[in-house]
Amino acid sequence: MAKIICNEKLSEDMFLITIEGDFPGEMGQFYMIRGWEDYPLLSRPLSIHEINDGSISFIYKVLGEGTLRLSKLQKDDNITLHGPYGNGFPKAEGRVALVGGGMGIAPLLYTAKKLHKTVDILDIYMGFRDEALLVDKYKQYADESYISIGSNITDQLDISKYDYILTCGPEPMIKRIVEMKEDNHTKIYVSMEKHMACGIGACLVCSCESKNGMTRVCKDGPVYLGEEIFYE
Amino acid sequence: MAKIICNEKLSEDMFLITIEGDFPGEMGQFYMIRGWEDYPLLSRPLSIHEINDGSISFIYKVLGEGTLRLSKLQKDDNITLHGPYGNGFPKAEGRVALVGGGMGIAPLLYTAKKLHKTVDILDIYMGFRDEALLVDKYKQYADESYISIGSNITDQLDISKYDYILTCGPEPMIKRIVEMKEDNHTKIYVSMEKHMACGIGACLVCSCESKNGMTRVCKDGPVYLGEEIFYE
Amino acid sequence: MSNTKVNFGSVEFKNPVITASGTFGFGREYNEIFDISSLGGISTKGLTLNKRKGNKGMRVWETPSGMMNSVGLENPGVEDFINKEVPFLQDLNTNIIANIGGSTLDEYIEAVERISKEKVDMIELNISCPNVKEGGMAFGIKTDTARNIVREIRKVTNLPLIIKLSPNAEDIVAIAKACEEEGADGISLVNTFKGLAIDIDKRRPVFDNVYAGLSGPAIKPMALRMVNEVYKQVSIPIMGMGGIMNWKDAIEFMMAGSTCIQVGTANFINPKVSLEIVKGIENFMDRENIKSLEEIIGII
Amino acid sequence: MSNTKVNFGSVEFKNPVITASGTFGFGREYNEIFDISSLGGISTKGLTLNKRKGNKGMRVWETPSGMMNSVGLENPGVEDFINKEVPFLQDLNTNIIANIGGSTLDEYIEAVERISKEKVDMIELNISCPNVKEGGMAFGIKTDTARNIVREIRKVTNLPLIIKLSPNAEDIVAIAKACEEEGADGISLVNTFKGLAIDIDKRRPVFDNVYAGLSGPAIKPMALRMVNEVYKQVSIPIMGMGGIMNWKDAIEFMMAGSTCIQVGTANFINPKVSLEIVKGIENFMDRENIKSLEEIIGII
Ligand SMILES: Cc1cc2nc3c(=O)[nH]c(=O)nc-3n(C[C@H](O)[C@H](O)[C@H](O)COP(=O)(O)OP(=O)(O)OC[C@H]3O[C@@H](n4cnc5c(N)ncnc54)[C@H](O)[C@@H]3O)c2cc1C
Ligand SMILES: Cc1cc2nc3c(=O)[nH]c(=O)nc-3n(C[C@H](O)[C@H](O)[C@H](O)COP(=O)(O)OP(=O)(O)OC[C@H]3O[C@@H](n4cnc5c(N)ncnc54)[C@H](O)[C@@H]3O)c2cc1C
Ligand SMILES: Cc1cc2nc3c(=O)[nH]c(=O)nc-3n(C[C@H](O)[C@H](O)[C@H](O)COP(=O)(O)O)c2cc1C
Ligand SMILES: Cc1cc2nc3c(=O)[nH]c(=O)nc-3n(C[C@H](O)[C@H](O)[C@H](O)COP(=O)(O)O)c2cc1C
Ligand code: FES
Ligand code: FES
Repeated sequence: MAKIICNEKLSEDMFLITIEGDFPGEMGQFYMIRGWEDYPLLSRPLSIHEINDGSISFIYKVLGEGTLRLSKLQKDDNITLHGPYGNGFPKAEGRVALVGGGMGIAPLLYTAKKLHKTVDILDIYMGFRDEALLVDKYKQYADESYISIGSNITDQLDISKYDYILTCGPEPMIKRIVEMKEDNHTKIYVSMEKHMACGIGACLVCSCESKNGMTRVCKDGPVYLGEEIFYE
Repeated sequence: MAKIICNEKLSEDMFLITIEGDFPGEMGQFYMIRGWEDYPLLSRPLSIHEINDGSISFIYKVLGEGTLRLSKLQKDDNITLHGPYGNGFPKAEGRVALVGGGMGIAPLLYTAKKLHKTVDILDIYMGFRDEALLVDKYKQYADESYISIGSNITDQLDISKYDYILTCGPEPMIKRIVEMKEDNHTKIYVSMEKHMACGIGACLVCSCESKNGMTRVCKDGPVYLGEEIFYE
Repeated sequence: MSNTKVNFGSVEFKNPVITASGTFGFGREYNEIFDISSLGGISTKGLTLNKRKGNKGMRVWETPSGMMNSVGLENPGVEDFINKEVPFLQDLNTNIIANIGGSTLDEYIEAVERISKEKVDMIELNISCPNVKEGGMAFGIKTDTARNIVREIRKVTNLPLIIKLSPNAEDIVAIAKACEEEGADGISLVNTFKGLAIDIDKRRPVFDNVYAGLSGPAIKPMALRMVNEVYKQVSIPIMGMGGIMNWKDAIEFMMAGSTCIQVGTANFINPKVSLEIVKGIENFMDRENIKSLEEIIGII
Repeated sequence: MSNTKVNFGSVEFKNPVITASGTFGFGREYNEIFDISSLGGISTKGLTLNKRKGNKGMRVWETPSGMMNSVGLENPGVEDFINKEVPFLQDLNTNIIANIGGSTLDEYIEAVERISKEKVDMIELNISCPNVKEGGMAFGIKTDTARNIVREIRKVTNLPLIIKLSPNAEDIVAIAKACEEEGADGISLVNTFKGLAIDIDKRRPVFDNVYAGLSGPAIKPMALRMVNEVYKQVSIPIMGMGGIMNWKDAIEFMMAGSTCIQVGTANFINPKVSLEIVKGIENFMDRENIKSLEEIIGII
């Protein structure tokens, strides 16, 4: 159990929650979170948004019962975190673009923070439906940043400019990026979303078929090479 | 839905919760309360402790999941109340004693407030296990008040002094009082406790057998003439 | 505004929302809280030929997202019901379903004969109460026993007859088919699931009767599945229930194959919930441009 | 300190806490979180003769105090299990229970024959998986079918054999008795309850397979009742499960008649819960001055 430092409303339905403690974690990993004892039953997976000395934070969108209950928590309330889980993004090199759509921007802040000093170029693309959020926080780590509101962020993306693309967001967005790929020099890594129960690779409810056979999104993923995945 | 004005800790496990609104209610009636949406499933019966202009209050002891959740609510949080339910205490006259044991003192404050101006004598007896609580609040309405901590409050009670005894508390205490009765001039009214579901007399889970046949504690009670009840 | 009317066999319901037996008394208490004539129907507390006191000891126990009850068919008996409750119920503008239980075939028959002389809209034969020893549920476990009681009851009543099935039945689809074959006009399901709770400090069961009936949201997935299994195999209409807490749950039951739905435990959580479910269904129909609920019944 | 040892037939368990099949993989993942050798035992993910990919579409859905799964026996097959997992498992200091599923009798037999050559401590025959069409559960519904498979399996293995029953069985007591008569060494119950969930916006079932298996606290009252019913009628020991979330639930199952208990869904909520249940049982024994768990098994 850990204590909440703050739980800030960013927009109508988005929140930034910061929790006290020295939590480990790599970029693109996630935690299974519950801000309640018994109900709802399952914990909710949230990607690491940022880790600082003595705190970890997540951003989340209120969708159903679980995120609604999260949104009601206040400073000093207790919360339970299990993790970090998942493989996380690879240590990209050279020219790198991070592309996030909607809540898919969540893991990209920590990723940017980890990568911006070691890569040659770090560009950040962020697509929002209604309202741009947290843009300044991301800009500090970006060489260039691109924003779209209501349209496809992928329209602004020329993947041939990059050695690595790390992306997270709705499946149609991911799919568009993967389909842009023509030659082999750009490595596209995608972070996938599946409903989860255990989060650690034991229950197989998050399994899906990849080109290398069955894979557990929580343990073998959530990050995959874009071409490994069968999109829907 | 109503708003919480305050939810004050009175002792290790007792709380006083005050809720905004003009709620109706007679002495000895109760409300079905839930300070949550879905879980736990059932609402919790709590006796009216006090009604003032624009507010109602209850005192409760933290026992299980429901009262624990109640205890975590804060000012301005929402809470749902259905009621008032039950018959309540009768309009006693003459020399009256209110006898409460443990949480059984809860309904006696509002009862005292309602009765003290119209009866000849109003004495209040309060039995506590570890620690006396709220005593001054009760004293304002009492001619005499008697307190016991750790021993039987009934030891101090001479029922022949009274025309009416209104009592609420653990069944053994109630039973002792009812058994004190020798002549017929003292009317003893007891408030009973049963697990409830609907609270309004429809489901029959709170039924028990009385000397007048089956009775629904939530609707026909919770207050009965002491001699009507079969004690355990 | 949308038309929520449904035909359950020959009986028209102004909307598909009915309050479930044993959770709504005879309507009087809830009628003090809202106008219960706005409901599609009311299923009465389970009636038996003679008055019953019900079970001793603890009668309710809360479980995760559920509750167990061991009321044991406490009721005033059919005669008292007819004298004291029917006049009140007949004045309401809603369908009245008399829920009938019993311990022996003869008791069932006599109770049904008696009630059939009255102006109630339907009989719901409860062969599924888990809370009475040697009674109720015993008839609802094995297909042959169920078939037999439906056959005999069908002979003595011309009222529309629905049979309330037990989720504890050995083969709920086979029982439903047997009911259909014996001339039942509809099926209602499910009654409560038989469960156990133990007081570990006292080292004994919570209920004097040991087992008791589980209801509420906990049972919804199973109840919904049973409704769908039965829907696929019988042609008479279904009243589905089990853990319906809101209009979304009600729509799920209709999509699984229920023509009407019944609301039980939810009444305890919010006494006006059945009314809110009617409203929710109306709004859903408007939003989705549904002209008649027939369009969605059994659609999955 | 209290002695939590129990004898399950001829097999000794250092404590009665076992992790349930399909919720604990082959132990590797949880072993990174705590030393799983401190458990009484581990039941492996359900194994079939050949590798299986499991079901397509959504595999998990949350319900009130429960979850539905439609994994559909995704597993590497017995041979791969023997090569890759058994060596790891044998090095642990806990009992290993190989959970075996299948679609045909022959498939079951071959899988059991193969596994019986290995050093596992027990076989748990899963005749109750609701998530594989024409398989698993079909064997666990009717008593005669169950009897037949147990008879055939008993012929091909000398390992202690427990049969995992389905709560969807027509008559769970009759099936348990048949298992006993055919020489099973124990019974485990319950597997998941068959349920349905509907996406009302899409107007279709959430799961490709339509029905899926419900587990978690929602099912506890029913699971506990079934354990108790079986306990009263059979003499072979029982492993009870279904919604056990903490040590109190575990004690309830033991008082209802379980010699060992299995922890499933709870592992997802708190990965160390099985360890905490062992500790909770120890503390309970100390407080209540219980020398051996035999004192409370089936005490109600
Ligand atoms: C690896 C991973 C990382 C994620 N990171 C974030 C993040 O940083 N910020 C954020 O806002 N969201 C994130 N999500 C999605 C987030 O987990 C869901 O939005 C959340 O679980 C919804 O819970 P709920 O109770 O509000 O919704 P409900 O619909 O009530 O949830 C019911 C069940 O479905 C599951 N569920 C519902 N929607 C999703 C979904 N989109 N993905 C996975 N499970 C779902 C829930 O976990 C729960 O078990 C992530 C998902 C995954 C798999
Ligand atoms: C008419 C009436 C008036 C009451 N007034 C008060 C009051 O003013 N202050 C107060 O502290 N308590 C009062 N109680 C008792 C109070 O309702 C219970 O303490 C409370 O419901 C316990 O809930 P829980 O979730 O903490 O306990 P849990 O044990 O988790 O509750 C589980 C279930 O059992 C029921 N339950 C548990 N204990 C009792 C009990 N003693 N009586 C009835 N139901 C119980 C709960 O309502 C719930 O349905 C009253 C009870 C009744 C019947
Ligand atoms: C307290 C209580 C009493 C009940 N009494 C009866 C009854 O007398 N006859 C009957 O057919 N069903 C009875 N039931 C079952 C309900 O009608 C309904 O079938 C069951 O509760 C499932 O629906 P729910 O989950 O919406 O409550 C009773 C249920 C409860 C909770
Ligand atoms: C995701 C999941 C997968 C399961 N897979 C299997 C399996 O492969 N074999 C089996 O016998 N039971 C399987 N089960 C059933 C559990 O072992 C257990 O019987 C059931 O979940 C009830 O216990 P619980 O409520 O503690 O989870 C599975 C359960 C879940 C939740
Ligand atoms: S969530 Fe359990 S294996 Fe991925
Ligand atoms: S609680 Fe329902 S009748 Fe009393």
